[in-house]
Amino acid sequence: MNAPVDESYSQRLARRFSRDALALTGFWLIILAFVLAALAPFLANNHAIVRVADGQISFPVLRSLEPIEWRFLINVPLAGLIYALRRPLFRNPQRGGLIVAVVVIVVQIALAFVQPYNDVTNDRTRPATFKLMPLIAWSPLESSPDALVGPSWNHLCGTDSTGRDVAARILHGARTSLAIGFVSQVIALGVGVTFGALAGYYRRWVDMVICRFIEVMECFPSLLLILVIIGLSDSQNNMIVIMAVIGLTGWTGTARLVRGEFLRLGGQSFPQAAQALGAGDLRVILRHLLPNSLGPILVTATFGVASAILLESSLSFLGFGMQAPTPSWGDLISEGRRFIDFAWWLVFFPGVVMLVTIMSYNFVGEGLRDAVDPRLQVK
Amino acid sequence: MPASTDAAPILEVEHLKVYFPILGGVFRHQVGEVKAVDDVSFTVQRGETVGLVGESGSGKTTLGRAIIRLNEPTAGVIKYEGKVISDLSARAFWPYRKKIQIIFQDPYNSLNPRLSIFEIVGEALEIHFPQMSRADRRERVAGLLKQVGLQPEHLDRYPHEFSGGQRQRIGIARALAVGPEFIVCDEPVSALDVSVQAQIVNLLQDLQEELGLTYLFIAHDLAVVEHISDHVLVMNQGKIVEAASAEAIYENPQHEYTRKLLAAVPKL
Amino acid sequence: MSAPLLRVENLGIEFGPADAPVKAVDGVSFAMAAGETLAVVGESGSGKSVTALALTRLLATPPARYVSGAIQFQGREVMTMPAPELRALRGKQIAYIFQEPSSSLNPVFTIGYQIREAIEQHRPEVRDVRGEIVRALDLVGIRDAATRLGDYPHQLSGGMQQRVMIAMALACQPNLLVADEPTTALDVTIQKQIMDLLRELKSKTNMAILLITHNFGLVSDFADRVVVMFRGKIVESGPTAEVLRHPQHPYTRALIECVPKLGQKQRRLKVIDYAGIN
Amino acid sequence: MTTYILRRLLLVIPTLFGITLLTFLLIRLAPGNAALIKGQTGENGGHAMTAEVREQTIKLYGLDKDPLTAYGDWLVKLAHLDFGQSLVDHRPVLTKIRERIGLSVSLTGSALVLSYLIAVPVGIAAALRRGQRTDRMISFVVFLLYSIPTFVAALVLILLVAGGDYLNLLPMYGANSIDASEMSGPAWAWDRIKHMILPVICLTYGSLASISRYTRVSMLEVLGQDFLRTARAKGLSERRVIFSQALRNALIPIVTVFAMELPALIGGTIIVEEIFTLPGMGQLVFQSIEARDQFVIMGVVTISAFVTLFGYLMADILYVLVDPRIRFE
Repeated sequence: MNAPVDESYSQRLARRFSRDALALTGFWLIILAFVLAALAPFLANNHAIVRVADGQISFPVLRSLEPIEWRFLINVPLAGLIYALRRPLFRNPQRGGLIVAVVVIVVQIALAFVQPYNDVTNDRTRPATFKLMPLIAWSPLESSPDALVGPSWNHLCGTDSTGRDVAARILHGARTSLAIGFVSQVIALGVGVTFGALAGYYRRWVDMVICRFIEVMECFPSLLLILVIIGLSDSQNNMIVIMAVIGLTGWTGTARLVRGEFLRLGGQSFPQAAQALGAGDLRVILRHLLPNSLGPILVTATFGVASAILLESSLSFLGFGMQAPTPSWGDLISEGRRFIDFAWWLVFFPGVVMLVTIMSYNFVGEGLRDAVDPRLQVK
Repeated sequence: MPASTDAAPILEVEHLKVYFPILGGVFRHQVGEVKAVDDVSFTVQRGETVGLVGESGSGKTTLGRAIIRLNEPTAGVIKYEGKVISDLSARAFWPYRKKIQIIFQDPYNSLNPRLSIFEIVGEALEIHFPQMSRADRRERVAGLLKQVGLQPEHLDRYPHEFSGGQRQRIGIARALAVGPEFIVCDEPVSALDVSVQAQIVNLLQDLQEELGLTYLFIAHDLAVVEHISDHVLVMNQGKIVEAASAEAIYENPQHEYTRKLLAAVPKL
Repeated sequence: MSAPLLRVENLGIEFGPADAPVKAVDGVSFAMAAGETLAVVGESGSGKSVTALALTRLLATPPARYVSGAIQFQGREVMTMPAPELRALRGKQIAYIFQEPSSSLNPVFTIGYQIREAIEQHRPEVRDVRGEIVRALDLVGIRDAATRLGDYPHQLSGGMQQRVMIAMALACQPNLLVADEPTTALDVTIQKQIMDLLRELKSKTNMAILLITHNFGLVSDFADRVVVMFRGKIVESGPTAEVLRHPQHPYTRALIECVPKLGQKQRRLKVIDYAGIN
Repeated sequence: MTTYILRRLLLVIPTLFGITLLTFLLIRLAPGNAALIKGQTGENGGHAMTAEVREQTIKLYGLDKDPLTAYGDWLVKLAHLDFGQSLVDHRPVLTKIRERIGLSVSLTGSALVLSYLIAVPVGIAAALRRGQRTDRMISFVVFLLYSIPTFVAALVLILLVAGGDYLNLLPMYGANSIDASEMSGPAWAWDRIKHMILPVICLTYGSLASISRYTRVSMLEVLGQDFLRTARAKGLSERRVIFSQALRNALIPIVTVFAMELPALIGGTIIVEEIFTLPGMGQLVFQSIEARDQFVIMGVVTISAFVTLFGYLMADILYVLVDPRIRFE
């Protein structure tokens, strides 16, 4: 009623969302977490960012990067730049997305020929005329002689039982934890949206079959199912497996929701108008029904990310976590619990970081829910 | 019946039935059926308006939707320009979607809130004239908007920026986009204020004159139907209880239900 | 004539942000005598329903804001009335029926219980509450009232639900019945039944009725006086026959003319020329 | 209503089949067994498989038969609740489950009741003060609790109040004290309760968020309904409007969401029973997964799924019973 008339749906969402201080804080904290995780090699590394020695300037940190990090660091800013300049650059800005994709793929192929350095030098101890070390001058896998020491200027969050810097491990572990939350939800969304859309659009027996399938999946406690699948499989528990298993057991909520939205929207006349014009099923689903269900889908996905991160930590605790090069926050916490009596920092710091991240996702989800649910609007 | 019946009718409906199953019992088997449209026959001449009036649940909307195949007929025949269209497959019916169009009742949920007016009206062109360039489409949509009394500047706005009457105009533009001959108007003015209702009714009449359109005009308001129609069909419980010219319905109602309906209309 | 039953003076109600308010009701004044039937006619957004709800301060604040005005019912000021007194007024003195009977009745209580609530709230002296409920249902023409008491709202048709609403409103013999578009959601034949019922009840009791409607047709043989609202303001008021036959204000005239009338076929409908209205 | 309930009961059949099919596939497709089907001998996840184990595996799951016959046989065995014998101690799986299910049920049951008792009033309070400080505080606290992993909460609680360096109020682990067998009835019960307090807290706090938020949304939805205006217009007090008219409507969906909490609670027992060394189903299944005792695993998985399905069934029937709109159809 008091809304400005000339705002689009997404602007209206943004306005309602940004009224919620907790949600807004959560949103920025998540963005911050992703930025920190992306920049982890520049923030926690035993390679210097800039090093001047023997009259030569070098950037050792760049040599420590993995190929995948190179790709990321080049592609993301590049894509952003192209997208930002799409109006002056291209005659048809609508095609901007396509051009971004082409450029990114070309860069990917080019980078495939770049050989990674296998650089194990440690700039922290190497002499130099000038060197700028990262904020945390430790690599996540590197052991210092001081095991189990508390927080100090040298080790901001203390060290673990083998002398590894906890702060560096938290920072690098962010990538694993954030990726698990994100990717597993993308998988869950894909499966859930597909099944939900089919059930809600075609109804009748399709709906009947899919609803039974959803019910079957919901009868299995997901933690139990995941444990069994991982426990009975012989494969190494790599990150992909964990993500896939969390995603493939966690799609039922989304499916129910999308089904409900499709049933509701199907009763309105705009999809029927499209059908009367001769639009095919795919067009009605993708252009009319799905975009109008996006809000609630986004809400469940956001909550889903939070619960996936929690779920992964439970798996780590039970000893069925992944064997990733960098540990997840869940791994750090469960490693640290054996020393909880005297080395509180081992659980406290990763615990707080994980807590804040999960809460941020939940507040964003809650804020989105209040913003998208028309039934909750104050009359 | 009309005096000049020498021309072939554009639409013939013969013994049309649309039944919906009532599922019940433990096994959700069919325990009965709703006879939404029950053995209905009528014809529509090119260029005229046939009004279809009835109370809620009379089956008038189902009948209108059956003609444009949003509901599947259970039995009976619908002929368009003499050809049977009621038993065509979805693919075979497709060309007829350019000829037969529909305008919906509720101006608030008949437009996709996430699409701009250009996208909503242009979708019809995208579907039926895929070879048309975007620029041509924009030009055509702008022309359609002008035709229904909106500004070409409205092209890139979204439905929620428009009033109920303006939305109904957009719905009319969408139906007109494919260049139809026959339009099912499903209670197009029922949700509108009386002043807006008059504007839309006038617009529909102007368009009919200009484009030679044929209307099946569905409404529950007898006065509006009498005003716009050449012929009126009165529907009750799935059946047409009376069919007559608009004047005759009021002057000389034959069926008891029609009289009851007339008596219920408050007089100014 | 004695003091009026209801007097509304310079009522102003706003919605929306304080810096860019939407004036839903803007300086509305009118009065009603006991037993009188007054109709408020206007299109959607004219402020007629907001005015009706404001009579017992039923509008939620926020979003609504009462910015000006006085409402006197039987000489008592409603705007400053403390909550307990206000509750005694609602239902007992001023009762309401609303547009959508299906959503205005609570789906999880029986209709008997919902009428009982009104009686127990305002007439604690009644011994035979059940008998009173049956009487109320009888009054509005519900047959077998004693057996229908236990029905839930969804078991009744729309017309029947509206009758239940009326029975509930009349159970405490109010002095004023506010009927806010009571037939808009109903078919014309049902509309006629409900309007006939209201007319009959009006002749039986000395209850005043405030009818809110957008339909001039409903007004002509029902209301004693008419108030026409347009964009939050009263543009015209007077005895019904007078206003309908000789509308003074261009908006009233246009509103009457733009409605198609049975048996008076025009080639085109008149359209309201808003530019011509002040 | 009767047909509605009967129909709901009937729908259980395909779901039951789905559950059995999924568990069957889990075993059949498990890499170790997949190897057995192909007739290869070899290792099953590091443990050399003895001939006897191989034979039992092949027999119970019909690995030597074609999948369809094998599934049929598996169903017949299931109907007799024959889950085979544990590979670890050779006792029937059903017996092992029967010994342990009681503890887990009482654990999840108390957690469920407790979370409802706390979360529903909290959710209502949040809805009534929507957007105000109380709402935000409640939202903050329940999500804070939800975001703490169960095992962290358990460790911290143990550290603080059980046997650790700070307070020593409650026992650290076990379902009873060692000398419980010599205790009198009431003393034994009190001992059991003391052992259950921390585990129940750990299971409960996480579900507060979902139930309270659900209550809040349900209540907010009802608060916008027209019939509350009718109730106010009748002159009912605001208290009556909310606690009689609105609450009754809002509670209908809430009383039936308990089934949705069941899977999470059952998952939670795995962690809680492991930490507090409680001899329940969760501990059993965890130990069995570690020992790759697949018959026990499948038994527990199947029974958990059946229990959850029963929960859903109860919830749906309850819904019909409390909502007059369905009851009188």
